[in-house]
Amino acid sequence: MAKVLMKGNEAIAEAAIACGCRLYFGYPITPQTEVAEYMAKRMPKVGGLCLQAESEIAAINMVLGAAAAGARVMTSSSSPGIALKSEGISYIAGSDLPCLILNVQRGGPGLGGIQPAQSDYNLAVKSAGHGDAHMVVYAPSSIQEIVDLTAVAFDVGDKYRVPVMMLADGALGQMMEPVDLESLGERKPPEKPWATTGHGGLRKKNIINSLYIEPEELEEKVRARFERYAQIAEHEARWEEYKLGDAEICLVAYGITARICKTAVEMARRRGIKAGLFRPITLWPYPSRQLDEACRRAGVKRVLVAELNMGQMVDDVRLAINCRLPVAFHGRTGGVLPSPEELLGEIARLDAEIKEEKD
Amino acid sequence: MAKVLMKGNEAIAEAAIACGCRLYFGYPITPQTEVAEYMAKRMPKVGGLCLQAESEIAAINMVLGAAAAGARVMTSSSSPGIALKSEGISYIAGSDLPCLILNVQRGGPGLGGIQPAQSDYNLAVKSAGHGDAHMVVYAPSSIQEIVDLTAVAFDVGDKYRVPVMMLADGALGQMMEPVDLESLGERKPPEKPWATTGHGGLRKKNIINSLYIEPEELEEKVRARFERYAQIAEHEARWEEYKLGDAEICLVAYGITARICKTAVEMARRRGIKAGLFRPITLWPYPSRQLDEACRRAGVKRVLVAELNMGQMVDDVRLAINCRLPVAFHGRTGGVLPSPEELLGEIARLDAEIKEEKD
Amino acid sequence: MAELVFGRPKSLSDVTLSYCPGCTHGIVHRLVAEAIDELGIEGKTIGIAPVGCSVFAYNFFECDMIQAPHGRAPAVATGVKRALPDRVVFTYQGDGDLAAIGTAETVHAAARGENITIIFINNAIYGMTGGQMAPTSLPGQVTTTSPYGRNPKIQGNPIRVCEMLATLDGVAYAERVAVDCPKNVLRAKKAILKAFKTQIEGKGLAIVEVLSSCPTQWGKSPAEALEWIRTAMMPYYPLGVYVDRTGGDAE
Amino acid sequence: MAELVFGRPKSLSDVTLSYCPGCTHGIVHRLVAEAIDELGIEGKTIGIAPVGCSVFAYNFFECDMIQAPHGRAPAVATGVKRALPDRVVFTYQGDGDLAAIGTAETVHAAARGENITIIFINNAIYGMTGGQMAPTSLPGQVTTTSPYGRNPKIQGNPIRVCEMLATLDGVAYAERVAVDCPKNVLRAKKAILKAFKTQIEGKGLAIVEVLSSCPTQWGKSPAEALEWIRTAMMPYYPLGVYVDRTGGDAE
Amino acid sequence: MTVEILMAGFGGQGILFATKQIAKSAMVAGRQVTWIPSYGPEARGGTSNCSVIVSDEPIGSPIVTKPDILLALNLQSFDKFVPRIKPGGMLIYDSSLVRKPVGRDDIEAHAIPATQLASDHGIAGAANVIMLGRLIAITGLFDPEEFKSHLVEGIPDSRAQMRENNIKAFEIGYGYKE
Amino acid sequence: MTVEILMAGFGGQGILFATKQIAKSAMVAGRQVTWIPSYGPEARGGTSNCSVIVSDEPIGSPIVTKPDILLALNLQSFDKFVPRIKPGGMLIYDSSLVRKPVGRDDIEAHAIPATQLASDHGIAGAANVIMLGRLIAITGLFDPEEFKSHLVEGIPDSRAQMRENNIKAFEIGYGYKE
Amino acid sequence: MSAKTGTNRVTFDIERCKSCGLCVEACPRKLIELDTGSMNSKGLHPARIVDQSRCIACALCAIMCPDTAITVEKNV
Amino acid sequence: MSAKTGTNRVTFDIERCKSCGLCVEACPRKLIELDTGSMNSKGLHPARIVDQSRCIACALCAIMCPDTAITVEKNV
Ligand SMILES: Cc1ncc(C[n+]2csc(CCOP(=O)(O)OP(=O)(O)O)c2C)c(N)n1
Ligand SMILES: Cc1ncc(C[n+]2csc(CCOP(=O)(O)OP(=O)(O)O)c2C)c(N)n1
Ligand code: SF4
Ligand code: SF4
Ligand code: SF4
Ligand code: SF4
Ligand code: SF4
Ligand code: SF4
Ligand SMILES: [Mg+2]
Ligand SMILES: [Mg+2]
Repeated sequence: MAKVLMKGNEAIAEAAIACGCRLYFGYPITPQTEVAEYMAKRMPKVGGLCLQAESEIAAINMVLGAAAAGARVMTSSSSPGIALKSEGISYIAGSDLPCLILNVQRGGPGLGGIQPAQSDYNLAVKSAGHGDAHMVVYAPSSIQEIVDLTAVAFDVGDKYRVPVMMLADGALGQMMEPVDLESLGERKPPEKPWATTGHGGLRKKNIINSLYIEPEELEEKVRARFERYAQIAEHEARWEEYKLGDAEICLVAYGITARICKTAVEMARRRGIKAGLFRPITLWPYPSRQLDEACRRAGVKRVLVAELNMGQMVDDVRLAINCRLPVAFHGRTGGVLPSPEELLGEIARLDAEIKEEKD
Repeated sequence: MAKVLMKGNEAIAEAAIACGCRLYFGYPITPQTEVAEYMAKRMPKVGGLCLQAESEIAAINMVLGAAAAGARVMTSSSSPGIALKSEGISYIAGSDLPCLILNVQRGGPGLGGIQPAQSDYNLAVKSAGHGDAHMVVYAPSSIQEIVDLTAVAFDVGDKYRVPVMMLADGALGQMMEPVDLESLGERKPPEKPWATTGHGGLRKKNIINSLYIEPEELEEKVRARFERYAQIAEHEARWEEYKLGDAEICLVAYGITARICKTAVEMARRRGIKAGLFRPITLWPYPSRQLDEACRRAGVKRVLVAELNMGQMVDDVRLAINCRLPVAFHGRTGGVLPSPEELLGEIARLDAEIKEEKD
Repeated sequence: MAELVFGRPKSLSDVTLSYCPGCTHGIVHRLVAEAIDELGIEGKTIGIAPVGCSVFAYNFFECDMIQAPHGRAPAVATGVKRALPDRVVFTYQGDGDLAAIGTAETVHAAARGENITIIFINNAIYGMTGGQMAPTSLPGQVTTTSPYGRNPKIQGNPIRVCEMLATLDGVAYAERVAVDCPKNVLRAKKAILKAFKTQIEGKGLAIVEVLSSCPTQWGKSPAEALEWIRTAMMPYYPLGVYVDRTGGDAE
Repeated sequence: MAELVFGRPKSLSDVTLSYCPGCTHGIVHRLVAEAIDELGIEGKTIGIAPVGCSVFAYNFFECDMIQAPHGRAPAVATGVKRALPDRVVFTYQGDGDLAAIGTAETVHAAARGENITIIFINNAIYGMTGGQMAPTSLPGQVTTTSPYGRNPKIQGNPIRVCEMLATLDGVAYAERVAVDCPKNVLRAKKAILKAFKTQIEGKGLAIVEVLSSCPTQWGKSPAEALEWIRTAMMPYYPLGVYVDRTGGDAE
Repeated sequence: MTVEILMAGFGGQGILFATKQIAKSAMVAGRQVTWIPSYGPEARGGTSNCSVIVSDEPIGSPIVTKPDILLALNLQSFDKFVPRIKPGGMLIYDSSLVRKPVGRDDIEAHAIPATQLASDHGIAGAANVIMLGRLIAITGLFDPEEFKSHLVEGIPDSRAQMRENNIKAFEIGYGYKE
Repeated sequence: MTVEILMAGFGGQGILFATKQIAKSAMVAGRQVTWIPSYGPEARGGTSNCSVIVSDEPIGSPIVTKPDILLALNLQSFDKFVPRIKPGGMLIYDSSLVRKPVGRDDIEAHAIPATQLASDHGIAGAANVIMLGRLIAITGLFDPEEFKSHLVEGIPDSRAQMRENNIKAFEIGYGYKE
Repeated sequence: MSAKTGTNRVTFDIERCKSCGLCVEACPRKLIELDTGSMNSKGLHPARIVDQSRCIACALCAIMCPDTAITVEKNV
Repeated sequence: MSAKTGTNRVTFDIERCKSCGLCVEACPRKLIELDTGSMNSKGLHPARIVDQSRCIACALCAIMCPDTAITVEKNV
């Protein structure tokens, strides 16, 4: 179990290779270009290929082609590049193809900035392009978790034939932490009898397609896909609870922000404030039931959502708890990370509210 | 007040021209190609220009350029084309530019179908591309309303310097209804001293930009924009209430679906069921307070959301009423429209539930 | 004794093509199927259907098929070919698909010398969406989005795809053919066959541009439409081989 | 009496350029500013900044400026020019911006003969993002995404932009220049001036491709980098006029 | 009262023109009206259909799935849409192209050899307007004189022959005896 | 215990290498550690900085905004970051490039003319490692012998000179007396 | 579909034929016409050969048929 | 910045200079060097002219300066 120091951008690349991914298509964009650079070095050594596409759009469509051909394949980009991929993502979802898409988010809108952000939450979770479609969305909060979730992501994608997004941010992409890669072992993609690999005269032809010109047929396809989504919601939600046992204040945060929230929770606990953290690991499916249960179990009185955006996850939290509790929000944008101190300030304010109520 | 028969696709084009729009950039896609075709015929006659771009991406960026130059400008497309425009939309939002974007929705995901759909609700309302950004989103439900809202859309866009989306669907785009265009009169865009028109040595140079490399600066920009959004939410929400006065069952629907819901409400009323309809006309800002108040006022017991998708608006409705009431959903996808009869079936089921409770 | 002089190629599916009466998309489909048959590659071929009138091509060929987003067929083909280098991969694309929205994907597949075969249907119009101007519509041509005739000063000039791609080193073979008469159809057949052979021999990208008719959107009878290919299109789009870096042995 | 032989052009903003030491982006900026000054058009010029090292160009020219999405500057310029036909509109773009992600926008602005001026910085690399392969990177060139040298068999062949655009009728003027030595800088200046004049006279699209250095990402000293332009780039990218449909009077 | 009309046939039979005439007359009569064509690549197959709804109340969906009145101009349309006519509804069909029993007795069926009549009268291509004449005659939906005046409205003087043909066709249909 | 270290200087001064050595040693010592560089076009301006956090608890944000320890290798970094050092924190700076009073008396400041020392000893470019030596000497963060062994780990035999230079530089810094 | 002894044979797949007339144009001997007297299930008048005996089995008709509706057999 | 009578004058904007050395290479008379003895606020050694009197005001240095840090005046 030798650990190595690795950047998030490199760790996901190496993890993907360990998962049997032998094709990477991408286009440079800060703060995730190291993924392509790492792949460019490593892939030829494992008999794989890293191809720099002419654009994000070309890259996602190369992914579509490779996925149709049955390969484990990934691409990565950052916010504006992900927006460009959205038509392609919708096609991949509509063609029932699995693949891994990494978004190392930066500040927006527009060209925005290049520092860490979480302002593509809605883009990832609510609308994977046009039409009724979803990606499974993972939000790791450490380099080790990036590695571990990469394996999960490929497996879940293949199992349900859906695109999967790893939603990271500039900090996770750029930072190094000790990471254990060996635990992944060597993984193999499953058989994909539906893939367009050439029928070889051995089977009927396969078609990968998202066009259904008859409304009834398209509706049936969509409904069948949503049944799969329901299975995913049932079985694949992931989350972490931290010091929630007796918490009156429940922080909800994911990714890099969740780490800072943990520090803030520690600080609050040291001050005698009963704070805890609920960290959704899958953002879609959202661990709604689990959040609700955790809050009920602990008797939470206030919820505090923290994100690197203007509050995109707040609605999901309110819905999860059925609007039962007041939900406060603390967000920073543009690449600014909140300090644990400022979060502690928010926690203290909520604590005072609770105390007042008790009086 | 002579009325003429016009397709939705033609009516919005003619209305835009009446509003002083002299530039249209687009790319063909069913079911909205008539917009470009109409513009191609009409624009040269009013000294304007209709340019068929090489792609949706080029079109939205031509819009960006023309908007930066101070012009009233519009583009139109249908679902996959709108997904392709999403990076550009985010840039337009991030550069504080006004423009009109028409989405005549069709079924998705992927190539999907070409028949009416409302499955880009989230794309329009939740994530206008990457980053924290919004469009004002109008959902007309008749050809006359398309015309009237076009004028509102240009004015609101210019006033707040935001992109505006007209969210229609294949049925609204293709159908003809009698429409009064004369009431619009001749409208002129306002002065735009911020536009990049060449400084002429008369003022400091203008810059249109969305890049702020310092996180604090970007954060400030985003916050300032969200203050404008708050103003929009305060002043620009639109909605219609139909027979809600004493309703126990409140249907919530927009666009073409709202029309069918009205028929269903009529049928229900004839059966003695107290049903009414709340029709959001702006989907962003969502008329949440208004919906909540309408439900409270009437003593609504059940809410029924109907859409041409898998339930994308349901969350906004639940949030609007603070999860106070059960919200049922009836959706059709792929281009299938619900019949008033099937909606009536849902209404009757809810009515039975209410009766049971009363017993 | 009767000998079959002309029959249906096996790789062409036994269904009615969705094209309008007299649309030469159908001829090109048959030629592609014949080439696949003659090379005996149906089982190792993967075709990419575009968005355009030929969007349903996935129903018309008996090999495995993928339906690509509008304009992105060369990128999709790249993904397939890089995943399965020993398979034969072709795209079948219209002029809007290949030369408008898909310009970047086309140029870069060509620049990469992507080892695929592109069948490019130049009918100077957007057939599928109802007759809008294509990047290859001729100056003066009336379409629904150039109702007063394409004005090069406003709408620009048609793109000559073979000529443009000929400037790129990755292109192994580029020929422009037409399907306006039996002689040219037979030449087109030869070109398509060669384009597949070029790929099989690993020479790089091969593209066959086919001047094809769209009687419906041109507002002409099928026979008039063939005449228009000859009289209006060919002068602007000369037939011939624009690139041949195959060294002849792919002939 | 002292006469000013060389000073700062007025259209160049009084700020420090954000480029690396010795990066010739700076020279080209100055040339553009000189051209604007000499033609007296600062007040009627609108410049479009790309995404690339020159993304901050909106801070470097004194005319009105727009920052465009990566690759889309020609489309943005089209929007501006169609809205304000009597203004002078130019884009300033890198090779990733113009010849990779922006290929379609470039080709179609050229095909339309869009009456704009494009200044195209070919430095055979993605400078801004840290030295990845560009569509113009040379065969064998080591970049962070071609760490074993660009292999045309895998990563494809460089695109010669002037040659490619020369096949399009809408291009009025296309010249490739370099800024590796004073003589070539002066020639580049002439070309840029002519590219603006071409627009002012309404002749169509004018593009000047400038072979430019990126000492930082090439891993060379500024002087070595100029040498590399001469010895490595010029053989692949010959300098010269590729199109001149201005009729000479734009000279 | 609401009348839902579906007209269906081949692409070139003037379905859109004919149904627009109904819509225009309804508009001028101050009634609510919607008109929507089928759209999409099926048009490539050569069939085309169009929905018109005329009503005194606001109209919900403009798409007619169960017509009160079906105007069928070819066999495919006949086969596809006759089963969808509302019980008690009405069918008018071109009996020169459809030679087949109606097969339903819960609807009112009217045959008219419109295409034949048109070519007999030297106005080939006007079968659509002949069908309109028949429709107005049977249903009394609109005043025939007003309807005729809308029919020629907007046709320029230079095409006087076309006006005449339209009027002629309408009258053939209007006066037809089964 | 948590130590937040920020090292800052010019692009070419080996900031990334030096800070990675700290991170590696922390990892081997079984401690929690994060490392993150500044990134983006500011690098074009020539400045570069890197955050390392070493802790016994899970680490929150990896970005050091208020360092416990600042290693400043040029004037700009000195000017920019000295005010951000936590009260009671520590500054180590290259006094051959920064000739300026520290201006704070609530921090512990250590000057070392690292660049000068490096060139004096014929190991120009090793100022970064000299700074590391000084850091370890002052703080005792890691065992110096172990640190040295990590310092040369992974340098191939073919570049034995480089190993030697690193060790030499470390020792110069470690043994430096103010 | 077996060939009649003594003559070449051109067969039309009536259901596939779209009545486009391209075969009519293509036949060097002008042997093909659209059969206005008959109609396929799509209501189209399919092509037919007027005089089978004069056919030289050159297959030009088939080569131009966009719907591969024509089979040509040569008597040998 | 007025010209000294009798000689041409090349002036360097020290703060703009990035010490790239392109002017050093460009000067046909080799009159320019990077001043390792001085440093601008960015810590860079700016270029300077070694012997002003030999300058022919050809401006080649300025033409190659990417940062427009050089002004050239000719004595006339
Ligand atoms: C992203 C996107 N944009 C636009 C369309 C609409 N569309 C479908 S086919 C087509 C053009 C077809 O023209 P062409 O490629 O020339 O093929 P043809 O029909 O002429 O064979 C367009 C614009 C689409 N489906 N997707
Ligand atoms: C949609 C999108 N994709 C990628 C990027 C990242 N990006 C920024 S600049 C650049 C390339 C710059 O290279 P080039 O155009 O050659 O300009 P240079 O820096 O070399 O002058 C890239 C890929 C982006 N900002 N937006
Ligand atoms: S529209 Fe044109 S290209 Fe399309 S099938 Fe019909 S004739 Fe062929
Ligand atoms: S990275 Fe290269 S192109 Fe960019 S500023 Fe530096 S030297 Fe110039
Ligand atoms: S085979 Fe030749 S001769 Fe016979 S019908 Fe066909 S075209 Fe005519
Ligand atoms: S060419 Fe084919 S489809 Fe056309 S008429 Fe002849 S047989 Fe029929
Ligand atoms: S002007 Fe000429 S001679 Fe004088 S310093 Fe500059 S390059 Fe040298
Ligand atoms: S060329 Fe300019 S920036 Fe470079 S050293 Fe000379 S004066 Fe300084
Ligand atoms: Mg076409
Ligand atoms: Mg570059």
